[in-house]
Amino acid sequence: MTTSALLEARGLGRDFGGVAAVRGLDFHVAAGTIKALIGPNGAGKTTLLSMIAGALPPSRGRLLLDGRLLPVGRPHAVAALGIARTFQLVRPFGEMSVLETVMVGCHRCGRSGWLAAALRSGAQRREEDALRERALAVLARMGLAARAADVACALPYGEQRLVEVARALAAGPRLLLLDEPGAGLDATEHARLATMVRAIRDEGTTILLVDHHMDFVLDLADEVLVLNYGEKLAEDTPGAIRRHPAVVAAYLGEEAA
Amino acid sequence: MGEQLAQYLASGLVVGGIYALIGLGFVIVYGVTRIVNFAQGEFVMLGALGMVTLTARGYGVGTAFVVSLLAVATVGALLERVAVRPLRRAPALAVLILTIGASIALRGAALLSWGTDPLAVPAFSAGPPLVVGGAVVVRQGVWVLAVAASVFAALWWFFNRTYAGTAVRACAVNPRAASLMGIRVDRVSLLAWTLSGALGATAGAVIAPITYATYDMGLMLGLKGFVAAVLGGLASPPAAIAGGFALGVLESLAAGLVSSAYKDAVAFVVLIAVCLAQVAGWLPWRVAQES
Amino acid sequence: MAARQRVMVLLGAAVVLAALPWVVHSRYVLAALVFIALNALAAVGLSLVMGFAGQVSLGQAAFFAVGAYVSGVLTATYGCNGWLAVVIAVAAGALTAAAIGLPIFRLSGLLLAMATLGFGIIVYYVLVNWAAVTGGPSGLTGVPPLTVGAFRFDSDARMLWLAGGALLGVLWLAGNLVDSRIGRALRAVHGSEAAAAAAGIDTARLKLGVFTLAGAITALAGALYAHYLTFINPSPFGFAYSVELVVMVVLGGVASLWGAVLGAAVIVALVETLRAALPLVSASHGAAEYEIALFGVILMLFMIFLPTGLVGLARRPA
Amino acid sequence: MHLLLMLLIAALMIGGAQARADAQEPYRIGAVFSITGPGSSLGIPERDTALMLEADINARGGIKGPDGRLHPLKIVIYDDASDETKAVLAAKKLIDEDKVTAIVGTTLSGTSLAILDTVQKAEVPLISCAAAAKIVEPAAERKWVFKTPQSDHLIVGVLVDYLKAKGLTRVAWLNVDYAFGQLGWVEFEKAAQTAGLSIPVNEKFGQKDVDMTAQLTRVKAAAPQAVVVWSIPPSASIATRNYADLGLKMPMFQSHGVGNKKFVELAGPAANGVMFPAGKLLVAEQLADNDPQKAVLLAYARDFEARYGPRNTFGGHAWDAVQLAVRGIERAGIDRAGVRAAIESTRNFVGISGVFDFSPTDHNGLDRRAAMMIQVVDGQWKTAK
Repeated sequence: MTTSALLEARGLGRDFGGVAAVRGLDFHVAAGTIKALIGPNGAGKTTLLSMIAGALPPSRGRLLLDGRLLPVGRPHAVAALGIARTFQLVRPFGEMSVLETVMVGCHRCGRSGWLAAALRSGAQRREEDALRERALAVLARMGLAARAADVACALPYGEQRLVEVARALAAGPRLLLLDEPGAGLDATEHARLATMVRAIRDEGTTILLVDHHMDFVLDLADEVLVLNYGEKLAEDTPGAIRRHPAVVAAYLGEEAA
Repeated sequence: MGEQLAQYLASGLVVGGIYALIGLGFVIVYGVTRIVNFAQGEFVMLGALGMVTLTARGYGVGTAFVVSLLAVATVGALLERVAVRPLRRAPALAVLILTIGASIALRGAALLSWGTDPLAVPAFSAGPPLVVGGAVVVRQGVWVLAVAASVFAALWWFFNRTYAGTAVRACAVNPRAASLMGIRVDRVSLLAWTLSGALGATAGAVIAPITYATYDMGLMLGLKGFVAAVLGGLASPPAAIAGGFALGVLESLAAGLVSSAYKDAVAFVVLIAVCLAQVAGWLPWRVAQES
Repeated sequence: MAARQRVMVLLGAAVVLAALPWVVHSRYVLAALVFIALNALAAVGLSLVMGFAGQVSLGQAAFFAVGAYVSGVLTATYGCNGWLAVVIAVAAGALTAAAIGLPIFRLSGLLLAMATLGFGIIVYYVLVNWAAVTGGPSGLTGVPPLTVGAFRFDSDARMLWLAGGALLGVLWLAGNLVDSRIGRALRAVHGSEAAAAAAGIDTARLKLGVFTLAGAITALAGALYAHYLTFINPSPFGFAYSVELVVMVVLGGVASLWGAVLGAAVIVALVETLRAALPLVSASHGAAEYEIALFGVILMLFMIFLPTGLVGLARRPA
Repeated sequence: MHLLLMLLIAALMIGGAQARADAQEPYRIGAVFSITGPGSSLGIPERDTALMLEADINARGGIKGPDGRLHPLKIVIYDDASDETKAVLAAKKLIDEDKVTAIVGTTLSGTSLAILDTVQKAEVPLISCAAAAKIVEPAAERKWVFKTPQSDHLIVGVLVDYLKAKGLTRVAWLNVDYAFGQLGWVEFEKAAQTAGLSIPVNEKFGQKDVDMTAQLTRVKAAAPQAVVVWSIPPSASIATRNYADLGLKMPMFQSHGVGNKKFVELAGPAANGVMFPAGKLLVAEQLADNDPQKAVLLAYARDFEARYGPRNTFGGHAWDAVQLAVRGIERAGIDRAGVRAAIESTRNFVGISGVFDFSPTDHNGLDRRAAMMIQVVDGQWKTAK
């Protein structure tokens, strides 16, 4: 495992109308690892993810990718640097098919412009084919190959979540942000997801993951960051977190009870 | 020059009072339902034409006013029940198109009932115009301002001193929280539409003696009222009133001091400017967006 | 629709279009079809904005006017070559859309709709008041018809070839676009802006791009209109026409290019049928009196009962 | 989609076929009027007049054609809703579906200019009821187009002559910001320069404006000797009342656009004293008995008022247009070129707008005698002194 930080947060903070959702947060995500982010409701997990993804400008502090500042409030520019995310609530693209949804995920892999698209130039058609193949490969990996032609928003909820992951993965990100990917999945689906996430990491993609499901998280993550009321409560390996008194008191204890 | 300025100011305030009344209708519906009611101007038209018909039948101004106000308020309520309610979960733009449809339908209905000729309504009180500080103000202009002032006062009382008014305000701030607190949001929406119908009718009734009444008067007045409301941030009744007067005076000054050729464009330049200033964050207030 | 299927349909339509003047001799029917084609062009532009950028433009008539006036003034006043003038007009439509879109597409939803409305009305006032160039409210006469060598597009049948051909061409290009990476991105933006942005799509630029494209297509329709009528004045380009275009798009089905064509056809046919039928019913009312109320009611009914438009009706499983 | 297109064409064809189904051999005249939209206050009396003439002519047995037989008259009237594209479609429908021999209308200058190309190419005589001179000028290029209302330069000329004769040389001007007002301003500016009048202020207002006080305040500050307002009701009436309310005392002049009772009705007592140039119809009763138009005017006014209410000059434009078409048909039948030639050679036709003398270079056929100054006195029209 390498120890160089891919993502780094320094003094990160975000207020909503005077109330701090995240404050003074310092942490880093090492390249090629899975970092899990846990904490009770309202701890600021999704706020943090949105800031990293560029959807929400931080009120204070800085975010660095490979030591360079991330663009603020421009999610597409962040995506261009190789950060992909999924959403807590599934966001299907209207009536789009699963294949097309995943092809949107690799939007940035294409180059062709408006004119080429309108005229269906040869280069554009070849690129289209390449995108389709790439999307199909991702779907096959996620076990969704049979669903390619289906309308995404008509799938069962669990599969919609997987489509969401596939869409993010199709971009070939360096850093993948997963916001509660396991929510609403049953035990077998959970296991499948865990295997998949590990495989993604092993291929070199760094992962930052938010989830509520403790066993799932502690089993999967290389490192865990615990948030409480927007502040870092603990940051350690899963094994250490299980024994961390403050975490046990504030969070695990609650869960256990 | 001083006398001219006073005149521009006086005429601007009278016209501004009209815009303010119409703008208030927009704000009340928008505040509660986040819908821009394109048919607001048609309420004004119906109020004015209602006055025409009733006064022509020999009713007094007071009776005619009350009857046409009630009738148009009913139209507002019907519109909410029949058309707006089925779309309460639809995107804001779908509802905007719906209200555009409603405004065209009402205009068409008015055309079929009243024809295309402009129609006259007697002034509330006869007599020569008044001269205030060198500016000439027609008596009906004084009525416009007086009615506007009473409406503002009544609305203030309603919003701050009655349960129903407080409910409307609560819904405007946060519909979900309001419904959790036991406020029937659908009833408040009905109330808002009824109220905006009444406000439109009031505006139409007081201005008809000045502008005459035609089936197609609603569009321009509605748009100007909307600009007034946007100028005030679309969410606050007092700000919309201020916006109305500001727009009226601005138009009058533009016609008087700059050029009458582009007078009507002023409102729309203001509209775009306010929208852009809002995006750039140059405004001390925000236009409330769909939440 | 797959690319090949689309080409077949369009080729079929082109054959019908080419043969039409030998089947239909009435200049009235041909002219109605020309107006359908011109309206359909503008409606296709608007349907891209509404269906694929998810925004309503209430000022689309302004781009029609820009196209008509740029091409009309260049040819009638400055003697410019007709086709060059049309190209400049289309570029002017695109530039105007980009220039106005750059600031106002940072607005969302209702504010954007109202800002486009304001823009449309301002353009109308400019046409009326800038009389030195536009001819003011009484208009501009003497716009020449377009020509290719000795062949003049000056009859209804020939104009139908031109306008219909332009429509089919635009449908082909727009259809390709919708099926492409860019089109997918557009549909994604309409579905969920946040998710699209997270996939690396520059949503603001894309929306601006669609608006610009729509401006160009609508300006093309306007330019062809000017060379067809040989006379232009501001009154057809008012707010009412912007609303009429919205009605066409909604009627046909918002996110469908063919729906926009269908909407334009239905509206023109409806108005003409009404005009033919009404004198049989009532001598004292003009057809347009019913037309206004009818438009409003249609718009309301469609929004309440059939928000997907006529195309949606056809697609709905039985 | 093809099916839909076919259905559509079929629907349009049926619309046309219906109109063709008449058994007899009537003479067909087409009419396009603005029965709705901004031009409706003009278009409605035009439509009424056309219907009245059709009924009257058929009551007399119809039109006696060059074949010596009586043919019923059928006037096919379409509404263009004051809209250019609708006017074009209506004109084409009249020409190809209804097979009319000539077209009367349209009501507005914009719609008339829009259908010029259509009638010229189809070679169908058009007799416009709209004001703009450029509809028929230059006559050599407008072979198939005639018009009956007095052109703006004629009307404005009468006004300017009057102003000059009364020694009113500093004149303020306001006009409504659409075609009618703009054309008036163009002509007035020209005529004023020739006549040596100065125009210290010229202002515009919108037809939907609710208050013209600001513009009139500028006028007041300029202290002209007279004011001209070029518009139609309701804005003309609002301006008139604002004028009185501001206490402006110089004489106020308006256009022939206020030549209907609506203006007086809306403006009330403020209209008193307003003077405007217009055709003689409004003051038919006060004309000298030897006036060539008096009998025709009185008859039309009597017939119109018996059926539709107070007379106005707009209906008169349609009367002239229909009569010219009928006279052409009497001489040439359904031969469109013959009808055109017959109209062009019409001399000394006593109509409502004036006595027409058409020629290959003049497709309006009127001169200054066709208009006069009229004043509102106690709500009534009087010949201005």
